[in-house]
Amino acid sequence: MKTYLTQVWDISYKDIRLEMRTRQMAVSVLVIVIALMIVTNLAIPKSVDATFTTTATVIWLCILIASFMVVMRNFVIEYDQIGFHGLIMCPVPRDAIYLGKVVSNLIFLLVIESILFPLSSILFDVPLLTPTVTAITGMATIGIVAAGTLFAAISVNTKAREIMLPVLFFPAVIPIVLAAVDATQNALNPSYGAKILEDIGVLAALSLAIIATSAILFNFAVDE
Amino acid sequence: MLLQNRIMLGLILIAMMSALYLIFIMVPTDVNLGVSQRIFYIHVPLAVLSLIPPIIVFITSTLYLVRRSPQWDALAHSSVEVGLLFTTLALVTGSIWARPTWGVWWTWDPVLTTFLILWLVYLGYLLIRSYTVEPDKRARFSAIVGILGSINALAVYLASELWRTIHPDKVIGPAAEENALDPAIQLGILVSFIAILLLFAYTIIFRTRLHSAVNQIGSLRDQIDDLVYRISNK
Amino acid sequence: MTNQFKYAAIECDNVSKHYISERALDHLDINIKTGERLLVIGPNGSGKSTLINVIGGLIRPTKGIIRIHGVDIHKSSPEHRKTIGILTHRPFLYEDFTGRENLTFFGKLFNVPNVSYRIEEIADLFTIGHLLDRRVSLLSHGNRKRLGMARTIIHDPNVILLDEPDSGLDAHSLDELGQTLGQTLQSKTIVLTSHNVDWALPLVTDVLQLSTRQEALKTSIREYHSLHELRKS
Amino acid sequence: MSDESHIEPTTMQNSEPQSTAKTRLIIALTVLGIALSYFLFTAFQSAQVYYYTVGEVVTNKPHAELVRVNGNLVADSFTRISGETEARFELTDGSTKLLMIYDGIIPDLFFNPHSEIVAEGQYYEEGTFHVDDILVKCPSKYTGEVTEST
Repeated sequence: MKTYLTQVWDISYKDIRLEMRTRQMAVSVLVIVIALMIVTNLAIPKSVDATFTTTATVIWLCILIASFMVVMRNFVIEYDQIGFHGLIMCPVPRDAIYLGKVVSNLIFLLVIESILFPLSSILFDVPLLTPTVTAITGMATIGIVAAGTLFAAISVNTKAREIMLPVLFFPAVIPIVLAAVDATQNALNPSYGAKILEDIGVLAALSLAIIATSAILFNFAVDE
Repeated sequence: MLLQNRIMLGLILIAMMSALYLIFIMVPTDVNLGVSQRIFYIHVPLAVLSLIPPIIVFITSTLYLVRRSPQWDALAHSSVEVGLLFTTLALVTGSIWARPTWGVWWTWDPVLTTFLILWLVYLGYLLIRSYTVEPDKRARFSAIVGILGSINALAVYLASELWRTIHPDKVIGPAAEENALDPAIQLGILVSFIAILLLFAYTIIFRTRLHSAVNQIGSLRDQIDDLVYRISNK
Repeated sequence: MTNQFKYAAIECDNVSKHYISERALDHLDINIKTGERLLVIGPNGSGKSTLINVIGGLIRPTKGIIRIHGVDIHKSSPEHRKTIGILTHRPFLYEDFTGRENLTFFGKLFNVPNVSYRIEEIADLFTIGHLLDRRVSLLSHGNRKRLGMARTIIHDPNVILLDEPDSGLDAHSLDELGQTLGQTLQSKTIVLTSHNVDWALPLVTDVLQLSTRQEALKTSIREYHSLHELRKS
Repeated sequence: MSDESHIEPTTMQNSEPQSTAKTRLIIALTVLGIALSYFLFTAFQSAQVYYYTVGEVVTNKPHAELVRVNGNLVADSFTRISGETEARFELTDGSTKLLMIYDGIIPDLFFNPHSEIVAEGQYYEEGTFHVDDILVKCPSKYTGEVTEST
């Protein structure tokens, strides 16, 4: 068990070190996300009534795009530099490779979110940095990343990786993104109260279900 | 095999004709919904049968990953193709019916939303097949997509069963009220359901045979290559 | 005794690998004993690289079974891979990492005790100590190959599979590599492909000749030489 | 130099490691089971509400959000000043009534006494509901029309 977790961490730590070396992904994702924020902020008419809805929608749209770029980038580097076979030759279970990738992707996204949320708090003038919103974001991000990592592993190995990933990834995460938008909106609404814990529970259950299924299926995705 | 095909096709033709007769001539016009309600006889069987391919895909894809035998892949593939056809038709007929009854072409009701997601998943499944060249890899990848996609279909079922929706309460099946349906309407829906069920089964069987035949041609070609090889080596 | 001596080091049992338009390996049966060093030769397209990849478990054969020390490579646990070191056309190195970082990463995954010491040791072996702290993307093809060799044997595997380890190396490095293979790795089981037969022949005990028609002929080095002379005369 | 004489015994019969792979599979399936049953449990309990009843809207007074409300048209409550498009009508769930204000096209089945109406819009403090969109829920009883039946 301990070796297993060490292997998972070794793989994630390697991804993080690689990204710190080049910072290509961080920069490109931030540029796109900020551009998206500017467009949506200016394009959506300001209405007091719908602030919470708009904010929640825009934030999750940004996270969805960002997670797409992150999972893709992380596997493209792996595939182009090491090849699909590079990690298979190591004495590491395949689901450890999967979980390692999930952890590094998750860390990348949490970093991006930690920039995105204060920024949107300012731009939308909505207090986003609350414990409930943080919990919701964490739970939903796990599920999105878990699905994205599996689909990226598949897409990167097909003829048209850049169109295959969105086609598989976006429909698969619609339920969890919708649940996340809903929960975020509810969390911003003070009158919603303690029912928010149930929303967080549903998100956590969805994420766990996705991560468990994907970990099993990943063994077949890289089975060359 | 040819005879079987003909019998099957004949049966479908008879069922379809009688369904059409019932729908347009026998069955009375609905008191509330008017003529537009007649699309119900097509829409409901299509929508109900759209829920079957995900079940087949889930089982056959899992079996494929465990056993690695190409028949399961062929069956999963044809179920998705037929599923895509039926989901598309269910969405189109539903939309046509929604306009006069609900007053809109489309609404973001959970059932409609999840059907749309299911439709997208089917497209993704067929796309990944066309973008993966190696037969073994193609089968594995699409099995993975198929399994995750059918879990999405479970959400379709949950949505229609558990969440309050704009779709009417069930009129047939265990939860139906007594006498919810006029007898003529009951006959109409029954015949039309049988006709569409036969069509459904036939298309799945037909497509599976086709895919298996393609696989067989591949392995036959391999064997011929083998023979040519041996002969030319001598 | 352990499996290592009870079973052949590598056993290919009726192995075929067909790609869509071509067949790379066809009904191949070979046995490689522990300590045997096998040179695989043949023209392009005779399936040399495929053989290395299939034995290393990176490609699943269309038919047949590969056993390493008696265990089916596709049914064994990941632990079993610790006995195998493989170098393919791609060196399996991260371009943005230095050599040392690459070796440390793979050393950790292979659970090598005292990785940093092992890296120094292996850098000496391939005289790449001065390159260890440079990014891989800045290294020449030959130096990448040497680093790839170091990565291949960092976990001290018993079965070493090398696909053209000599390509892109200059005469001096060739000599060094030859020495390493011939002396340091003497007790290991090695399968090696090469176009440079003159360089490789003195290093091996057996030769496997593959043809474009996927015929395979395995001979000991002595038999190979006598066959060769026969053909010359 | 590499310690070439050291040969690790390779006791890699797959019994032990295979079982850990099986353990991980069991763990994953258990997690999946627990997560799904929790999900089902909450779905049964409440889950998403596609629309509220008239009573729920009047008591909860949902402020500043787009909601859907479901009810039957109160007979003869529909009024429209001639020459204007704005219509007013009342919906009821049997006990409570709610005044709706709507500017738009009325679907065919709107006035059918069997129809349930779903209105999407916003509730305002003064007790009116400003409708953006009207949906008519199809009746769940299908019966032949006596006059037209053959």
